Amino acid sequence: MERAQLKALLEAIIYVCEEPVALEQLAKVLTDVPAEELRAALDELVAASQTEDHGVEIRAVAGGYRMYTKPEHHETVRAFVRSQKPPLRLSRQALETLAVIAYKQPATLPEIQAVRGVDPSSALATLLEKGLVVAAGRRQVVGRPILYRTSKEFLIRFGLSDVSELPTLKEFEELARASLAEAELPAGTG
Amino acid sequence: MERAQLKALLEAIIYVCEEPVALEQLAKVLTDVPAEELRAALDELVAASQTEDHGVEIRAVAGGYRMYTKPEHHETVRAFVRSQKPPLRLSRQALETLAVIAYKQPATLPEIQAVRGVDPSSALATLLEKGLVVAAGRRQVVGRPILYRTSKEFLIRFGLSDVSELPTLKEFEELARASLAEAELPAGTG
Amino acid sequence: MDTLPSVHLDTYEGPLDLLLDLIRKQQIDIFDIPIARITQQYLDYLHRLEQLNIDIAGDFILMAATLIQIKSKMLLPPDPTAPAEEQLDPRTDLVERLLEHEKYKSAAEMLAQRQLLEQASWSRPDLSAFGDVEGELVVTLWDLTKVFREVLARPPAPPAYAVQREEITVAEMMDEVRRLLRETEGLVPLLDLCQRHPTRRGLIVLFLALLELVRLEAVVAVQTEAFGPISLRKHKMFDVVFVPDTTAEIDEQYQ
Repeated sequence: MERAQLKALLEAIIYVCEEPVALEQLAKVLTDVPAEELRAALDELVAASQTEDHGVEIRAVAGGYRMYTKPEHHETVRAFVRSQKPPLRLSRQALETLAVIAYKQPATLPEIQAVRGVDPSSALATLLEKGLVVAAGRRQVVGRPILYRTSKEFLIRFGLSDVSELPTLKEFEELARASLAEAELPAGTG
Repeated sequence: MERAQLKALLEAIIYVCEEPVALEQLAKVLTDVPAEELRAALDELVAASQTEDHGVEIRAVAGGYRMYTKPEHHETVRAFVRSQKPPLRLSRQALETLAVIAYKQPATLPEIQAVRGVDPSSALATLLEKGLVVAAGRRQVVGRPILYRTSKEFLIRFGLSDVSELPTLKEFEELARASLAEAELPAGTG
Repeated sequence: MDTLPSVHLDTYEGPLDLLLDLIRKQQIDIFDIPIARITQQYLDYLHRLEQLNIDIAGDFILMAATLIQIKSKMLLPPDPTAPAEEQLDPRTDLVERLLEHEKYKSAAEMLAQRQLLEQASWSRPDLSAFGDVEGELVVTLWDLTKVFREVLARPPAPPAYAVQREEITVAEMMDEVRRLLRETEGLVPLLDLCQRHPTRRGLIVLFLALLELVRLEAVVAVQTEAFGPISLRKHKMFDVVFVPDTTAEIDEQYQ
């Protein structure tokens, strides 16, 4: 293998590994490459990544090689990461509660609980905190419990222009049923 | 900021981010860097990572930039990949439905069915489940059918920067005509 | 009748696939389909499926009807008085559909190859130096609807008769906050309240109780500087809101 190719391959391997990659591990896979050749290629990789036009460096640590971002960029990288809207991640509990509110809105806590069968308080707190759900007045019954509905943020996150765009349960059933039936029928007849 | 430093910083940001990093997002954080300067630096980064001594490249995908190992090393690299994204297995049905949505988007179920000649519900359910296709509002016609379009996940999974990067349908049309018309016929009758 | 070209019963997803295969196997020019022959072969294929007791999907039957209709139209002499758009070859629509279908089959093939190539490269984002990533689900609209259906499909929870509450309810919490505030004219730091209920559930109940109290206009939350500590004080409606039964009713609602 030529030096350039070997360096490319090593770079790819070090990149995909979370843990430092040891020379011995590499030697085991790249059996046709002499150890001194490997070491020389790794040295070159490390040196090349040190130049000021690189923000990711390869460093020898704990008996192996690993990629790191350079500390001088950490502040800006962190600022960038913070500025990113992370993809919407929800626990199962929160997702269930959100689903109930989305389809039954506006709904009170006791009403949500009646559908879910579980105390939704903690999930509701998460949804309020993430701004997916907002309070929307009170139900005019004893105790005047707070009504909850989905927010504008919810619409944006789920790519809806309006809650009426939510798939109806019937529409969902039709698709879901078809995909279940598919699994049971011999191919070619569906 | 000097060009070398800017490139280093961009490399670090792209390295850490899970989602493809879009130019606009970078511009929002790096307010003192003109957009054309940013674009030029990104172009240089992409070009530099293409050389044969690099095994990790920066590519434009799904409207942003993301780091990847190069496909030519996949056999060796695979052995080192810890957490593999499960390979995407799609039936022919699902792939064809995906193709129709990719080219006709946004499209409704009846519109997809018209092209496919079969009920696409089950394939559509699969695509929705895998997140390759998402609902995108409703068509303002009788019955207000749901519109579907391909997702960002689709672009990432198929290595596209944008759906406009797909070969044009005209190319496939010529292919279809060629394969179905010329079969053993004297020229001029097709 | 021609012998039926060998067809594989399990390979056709739909009628267009079957037709395309018949056309291709017999090297028929798609722009001049011998409609009588193809119709016959198509019907024979359906009969064969029937004999094997395979349910024939409606799409296949619909296509059979379309083919027969085209065939009968072809048998009629063209009507010279008919307007130009009706003078078209009756096969035109079908040919268009077949070509359209074939086009998307090639597109699907292209997608499959792209995907295969894409699967040969890996991306490994590394936020480890910046802390992040929770073990939660990235969700889509489809997940939302799916989950709602699952919730509805769940057997109803047993009725909550004997409620053994070891922990504080929202109403009790409201009562506690009320007692605390009644005794003071000044500000009560929110942190003090939080420290009295350090459990996760306790904090959530406190949060909900405060929401209720603010809504009821019994309590005002005060923050004197941005990101500074939050304190609570009585709202001017404090005494009006706390008529005897309020909290008991709330308790009913939160059971």
